[in-house]
Amino acid sequence: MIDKRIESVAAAVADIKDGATIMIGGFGEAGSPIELIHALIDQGAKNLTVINNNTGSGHVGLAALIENEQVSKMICSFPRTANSTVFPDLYRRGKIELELVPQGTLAERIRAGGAGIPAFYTPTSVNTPLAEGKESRIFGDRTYVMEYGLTADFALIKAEQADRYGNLIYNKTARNFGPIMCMAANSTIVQAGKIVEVGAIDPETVITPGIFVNRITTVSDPALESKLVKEGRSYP
Amino acid sequence: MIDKRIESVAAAVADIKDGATIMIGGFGEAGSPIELIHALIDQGAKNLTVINNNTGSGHVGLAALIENEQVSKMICSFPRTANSTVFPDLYRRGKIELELVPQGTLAERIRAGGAGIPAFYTPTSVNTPLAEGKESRIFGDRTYVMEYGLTADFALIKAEQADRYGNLIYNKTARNFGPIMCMAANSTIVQAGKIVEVGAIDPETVITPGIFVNRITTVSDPALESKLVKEGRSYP
Amino acid sequence: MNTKTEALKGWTREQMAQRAALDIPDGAYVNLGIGIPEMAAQFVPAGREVIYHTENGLLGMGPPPAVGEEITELINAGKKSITAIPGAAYFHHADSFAMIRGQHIDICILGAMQVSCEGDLANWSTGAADAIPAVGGAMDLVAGVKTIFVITQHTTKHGDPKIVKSCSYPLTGKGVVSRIFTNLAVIDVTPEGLVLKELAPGISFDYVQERTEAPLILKGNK
Amino acid sequence: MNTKTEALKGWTREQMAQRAALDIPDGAYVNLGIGIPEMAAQFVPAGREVIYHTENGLLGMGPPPAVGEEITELINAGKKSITAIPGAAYFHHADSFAMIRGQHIDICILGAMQVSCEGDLANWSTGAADAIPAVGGAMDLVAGVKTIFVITQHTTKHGDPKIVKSCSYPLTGKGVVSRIFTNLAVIDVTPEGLVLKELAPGISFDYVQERTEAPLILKGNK
Repeated sequence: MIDKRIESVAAAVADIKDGATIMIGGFGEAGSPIELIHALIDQGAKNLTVINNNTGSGHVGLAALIENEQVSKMICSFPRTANSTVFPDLYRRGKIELELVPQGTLAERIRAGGAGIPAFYTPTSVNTPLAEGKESRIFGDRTYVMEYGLTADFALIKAEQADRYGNLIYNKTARNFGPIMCMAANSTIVQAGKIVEVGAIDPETVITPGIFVNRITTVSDPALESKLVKEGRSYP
Repeated sequence: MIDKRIESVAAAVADIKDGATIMIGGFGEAGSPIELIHALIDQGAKNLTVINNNTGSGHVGLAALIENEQVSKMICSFPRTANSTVFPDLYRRGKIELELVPQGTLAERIRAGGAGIPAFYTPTSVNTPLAEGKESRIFGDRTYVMEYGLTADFALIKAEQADRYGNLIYNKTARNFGPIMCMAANSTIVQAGKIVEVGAIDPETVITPGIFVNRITTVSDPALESKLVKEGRSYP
Repeated sequence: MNTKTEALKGWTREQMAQRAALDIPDGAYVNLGIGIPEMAAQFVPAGREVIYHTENGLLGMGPPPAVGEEITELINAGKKSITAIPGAAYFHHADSFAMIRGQHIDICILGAMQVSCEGDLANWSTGAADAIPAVGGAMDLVAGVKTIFVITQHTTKHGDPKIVKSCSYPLTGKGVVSRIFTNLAVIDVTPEGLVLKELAPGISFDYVQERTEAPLILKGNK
Repeated sequence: MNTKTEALKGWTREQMAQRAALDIPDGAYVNLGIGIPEMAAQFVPAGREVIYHTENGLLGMGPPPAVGEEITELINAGKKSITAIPGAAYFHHADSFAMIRGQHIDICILGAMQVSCEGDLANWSTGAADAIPAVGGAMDLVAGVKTIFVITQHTTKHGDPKIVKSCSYPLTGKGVVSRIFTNLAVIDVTPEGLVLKELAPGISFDYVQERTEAPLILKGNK
């Protein structure tokens, strides 16, 4: 029987090892799997490479994981946002590495990784500092740079609903990086607001088919990052 | 006001010119826009390059378009199927060109075309005759071939429902090439079973966002290719 | 070489499919080719839950529908009417082949014209001058799916070996097959060569070797 | 060079957004950057229907919600609460940037640190040694969207020209900007150079030219 349900966020992240590459879903607060991230802080794996669009806010969620010095490298498009001080501080002190990737290139690299495409060409970043050191090539009358697919050992994803097969649906703009990260990670770990019976999600409306998901755990009332930040909360 | 509705299939295909490249949705009968294809036969444009997974069945739909000698080149993965005699006959007589592409490479090339990716690398077809003459390259410990994105002047697509913005949903496995062809064509022409009010399709369940669609026409009771073939029908 | 009736020796088509089905583990995501491979779905042992992928855009393919209940737009890669199980998902062709190319499908079972002792597979074209070439998704499947099984009669209708030293037909993929189920035997493709894993009832090692162009290694004997 | 108060001459921020909005045609698919650009949505002339794209996965972005009706997981690229109009569609990031890179979005309006007379845009980094580099979707937008407009104050807070011969800041894209809306003027980037298209009320050509590093061509004068 296929049953990807796991009893807790702690159990779901238990086998993440030091040095792992982890894709973390979310764009800002929307879609951020904050309970899974906090479980990873409790778990303590170090020297992680994290792929996320941002670097978190305040002192909770992704920012707290970074502040706890578990992350040695960030791959992201926008490492500073409102209330984001943790990453900038560590970066200025040379304590964390940054690979800056344009947002669309980041998304396409993740999709490529999940789709078995090792590399592709894109017009994004041509003639800018972010194309420096990259192979470029002309197709037609335009120059493109070559970018590599990205994969990860784990993905931490927040979904609205899941079934035991791992089929997922998301909530509004919380979908963002979720579907492509599920494809690109070796083990995809999902915190879902609700786990429903197999068959409850219409096959026409499934966004992430279960094949891309390995573990599902229920977090029925996830914390809101913005609320925690406003309250000045920190984790742990 | 955005209103992509067109009064008839004839009006929808009226401006397709000789020499155009046309993506035609469908995998076998499922998703085949048979009324739009028949309108294109009535319209008469010649010397077309057609991109479809197959070459049609019997003497209706895509097979009839080919039989009418409007197609000079097919780009497809599987040009022979049950009841497919038109293409094989013309091909053996040297009357039509064939670019044979593995099915997944065909799909990925279409998606790449729609996504602004001029070329990508894939492991498919390496060490086979279909890789001959293609650039190959090693990434990690594996060899890949370079494949180019595909775009088209027009796409002819069958959908289940549409709204005036062009948002689409499909029916079951009739979805197949529709969403990616809508992305890759300069003008996407859709025959929809039903045109619904804007807002009637849940934003979470839209499969093709309207931005990828240019014209929509209603065909509420589309012909079934398999039925026409069984009855020995031909078009025109 | 041999007569046509020889093909009837050993396992029947159903038994070949049944034997292959034994090697599909619980929880596997599986893509089945047209012909004998697709029959394997009927024989998966009780208690195992297997999810079938059809490359035209469905995960969770169910058995064929009852006569009269076919839905024209619910078909498989062989363009036959199918059903969808509860918990199924539809997706477009690029996503479907992302599953394949991205190594998300666990097992694919395919037919073969020829398999070489190094696991090369030829199953899409005889290379004949007047043939209409047609490849479909075969090359994508062998390049992307984690494990490739082949089910095939041991010899051609004319009695010629289909398991060969080197394929004479155009390849579908190089070094891709890991296990071969024929009417006579189950054979593993290993770095040492073809290892005979199992014989059909009443079939001897020598009988199989005579009908196999490449040398077979007897299990436990190497 | 000039005093800070000069920035208040000519059009206000709202008027700049309003002026830019006049150039958004009916039926356009539009992506608006953070700051003054996003204000343009309020000023699109009546009778035009425009669809707004936000790169974090929504086509059909509506106005901000009423206070207290914010939905945490419905935000725009600037991470502010938004609404979705009837007829909207959600999609994932790769699909969203396929819309951008695949040239499906008609117009993008962005802010600028510098724009060159050849349409080069710098709007993501000062290149300062201690700056935390952050690019977001800016490079994708300028590489992919059919038409790029810029809205910016004509000069920096210190009165330095932002419309320059050559950008000193790291580029976002080369030769990408087609029209510039400032507090002083509307300027087109053409193969012949920067063409002054329109002046804010009470502003003279010479006044604008003095505050522009690159030469301006007076419309009808070339």
